[in-house]
Amino acid sequence: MVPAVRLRDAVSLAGRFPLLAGVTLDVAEGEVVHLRGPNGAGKSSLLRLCAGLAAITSGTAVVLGHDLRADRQSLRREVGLLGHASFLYDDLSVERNVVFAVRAAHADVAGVDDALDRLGLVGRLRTTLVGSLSAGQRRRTALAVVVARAARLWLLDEPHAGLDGEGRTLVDDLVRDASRRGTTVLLASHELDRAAGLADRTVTVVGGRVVDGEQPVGRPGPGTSGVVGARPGGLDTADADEVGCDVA
Amino acid sequence: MSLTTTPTTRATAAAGAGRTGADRPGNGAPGARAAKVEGRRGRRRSDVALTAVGVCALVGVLVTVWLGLWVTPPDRFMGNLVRLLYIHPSIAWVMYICYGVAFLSSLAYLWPRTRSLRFDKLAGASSEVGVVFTGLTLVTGSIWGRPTWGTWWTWDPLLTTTALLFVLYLGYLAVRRIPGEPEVCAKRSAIAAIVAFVDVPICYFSVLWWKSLHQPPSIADPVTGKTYIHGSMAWTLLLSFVSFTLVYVWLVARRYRLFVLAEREGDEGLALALAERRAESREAQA
Amino acid sequence: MWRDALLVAGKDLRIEARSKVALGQVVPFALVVVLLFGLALGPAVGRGSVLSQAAPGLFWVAVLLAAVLAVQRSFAIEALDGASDGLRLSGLDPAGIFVGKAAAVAGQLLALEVVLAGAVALLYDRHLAGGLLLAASCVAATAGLVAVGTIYGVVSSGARQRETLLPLLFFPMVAPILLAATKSWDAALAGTPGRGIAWLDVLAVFAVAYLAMGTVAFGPLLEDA
Amino acid sequence: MNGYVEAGYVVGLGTLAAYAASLAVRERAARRRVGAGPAGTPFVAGTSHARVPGPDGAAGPEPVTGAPPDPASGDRR
Repeated sequence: MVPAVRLRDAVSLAGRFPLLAGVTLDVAEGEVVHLRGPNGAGKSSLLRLCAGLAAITSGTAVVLGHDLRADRQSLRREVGLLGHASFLYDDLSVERNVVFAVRAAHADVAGVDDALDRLGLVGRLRTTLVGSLSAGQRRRTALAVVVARAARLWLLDEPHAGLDGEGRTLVDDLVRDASRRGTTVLLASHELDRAAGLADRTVTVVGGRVVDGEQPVGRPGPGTSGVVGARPGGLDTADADEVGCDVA
Repeated sequence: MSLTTTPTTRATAAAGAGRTGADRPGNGAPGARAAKVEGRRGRRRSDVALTAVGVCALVGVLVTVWLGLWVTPPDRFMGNLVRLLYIHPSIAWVMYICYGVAFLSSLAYLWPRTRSLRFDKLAGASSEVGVVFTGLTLVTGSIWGRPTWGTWWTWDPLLTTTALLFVLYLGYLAVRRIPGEPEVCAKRSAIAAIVAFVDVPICYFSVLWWKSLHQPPSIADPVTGKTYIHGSMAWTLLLSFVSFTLVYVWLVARRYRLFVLAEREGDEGLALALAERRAESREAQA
Repeated sequence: MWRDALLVAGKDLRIEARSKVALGQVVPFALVVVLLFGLALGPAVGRGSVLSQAAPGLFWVAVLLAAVLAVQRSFAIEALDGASDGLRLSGLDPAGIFVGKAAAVAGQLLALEVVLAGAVALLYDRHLAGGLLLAASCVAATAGLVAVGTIYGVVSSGARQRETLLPLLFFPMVAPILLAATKSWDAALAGTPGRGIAWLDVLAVFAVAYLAMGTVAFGPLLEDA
Repeated sequence: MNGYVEAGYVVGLGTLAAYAASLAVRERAARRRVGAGPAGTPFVAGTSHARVPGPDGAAGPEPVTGAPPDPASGDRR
């Protein structure tokens, strides 16, 4: 079995600054991993690396079977990244934004409606320009994109930030649902309790490296192949692959 | 369709990026010291060679000036003005070498098998020197044109294209200064160099037609002066070509070394930053 | 690639339809330029006046100036709210993005050229003869302009000083277009379209060369931005 | 002669000399900056590419799926 994410001593630079200073991390398929660490530790960069946005300078990185040293492009359709920026066009309506992102990923547009409903973007909100949305609504739209793209790997950077109580619960539900369908989730968050409750495992990132929790739960050491970490209600990966591309 | 989508290209590109570090002495962990010593000796040898080229260039240019200003006779038609033709054509010639080298090394950088930051540095050095020589070509040509044609400037195809070359490559140098990681900048600049280079012939032929469709060329090409040259004049011209080419080699080598130093500085900064970051994480682990 | 191109072009044009930047700012800007030329070279109008004689050249200079703005706008859209990452994250084929963005800008520029041609005919008092050649050179020149513009748009989008870098890169590159398009219009307006055909060829060669180059080079350039 | 010739020579050669001098100055400044860094830092950790040393100066990257380019075989071009 190929793990969803497999990093070995991955270094990623921004100009001459090492964002990641040698990350080693394994994430099994279908696992929910919580990334914690101080500001500037490299959590966001780690997510960007896994999304195929940041280039890897040394070490190896294989995400969803794509070797990032060789090809970062074909990976991108299969991941959903919720970053600090929302990747939305201000002058397009909520619905248009989501439809564009879904079409671009060659995913099924049929899922857009459900995703928008799920995130409470209903009625007039759908035809509202993203530029005139509140920060929270914008965040929800960005989440709708991630959901509607039916990605195999979710990379969520502070998903709870800027959301109201209901929205936060919604994020939790979305993550649980996704994980039930076999989606792998990497979640960077400062809300330790909330995120830990969601995650199968917590990984600590400091100084551009993973200092704690490199391996999935129940796996002895690096390089050993094993089964998905024990997790209540975890699906078999074979199943996950089949279901993984549909959105409730 | 694009370079990026072909996995093989990208794979080799990655492998290429993996070896770009190898052109610096002392790269690689084991035996770094030995490599460094060897590198130092190599540098000393190249220093000597560079100094030799510099001395030759200087002597060549001085002799050219001496021959050109004092020894050779004035031309039958152009009088003393012919003396400008001992430097102007050779400067223009060097300009073409500059852009030719910049273009070829940009191609070499983009070609996955020969990808190496050396070619990027060479392209950068050569084009910067090229811009200097283009400026000089324009200025010396203009100074020659004023008494000969009675005007500082004429919309001659060669002149117009040269002026466009000047601004095109100023733009290219600006692209080179966009910050980023070395490989990223190198690829971007290499593409920009090729995009700019392709424009040059199109420019030249457009301007040629532009002129020919409107008025017959009333002014002789500056190079036609060569037809009347013999004896000491020919030798002076030849010497001028050789010595300005040496000047080019020397300048490019010096500029190249500057790039190497800048790169080394960046590497040292990176090594420090990397060490600091790792210390941070080690502290957290402990 | 064509599917992605259509998607991107549709998105860009929809954004333009909403925000009306080209309509509300770029077109008025081009008209201002035409007026300024009138002030600089006027006030005489009519056959034989400087303005009337120079009309084709002035028209194309105005188009060039507007083209830079249009290209800048096209990439400003992508830079909003981190969306430049979004374009890469979208998983779209880079060649498709290139063609799509170029097509969207081309559409806007062609519309602008129609308006501007009317303004030039009116203000500089020049009868627009040889419509077919005029239109053909507009299409070919615009294709070349947007190809170069989109290549350099993505190159300069990586730079912090992109507003000043793009014109420096763009204008020298499109000098042949200015020359050929002006001559072609000259020939058409003078009633000798035969002389314009050669210039049309230049425009076509330029457009084909840079469209091809952009399709290949856009991917690597986008990755690096 | 006639002024133009002298002007041409002075401008041409003067510019080249000035450019060469500027290169020399920049090179000296750059050398000083590089020298000021940690004495003779070899570029081991250098940009990376080939081999960034592991946390404790040990083992480089361990091969995962698809062998990574072997730094040792990297030709010294």
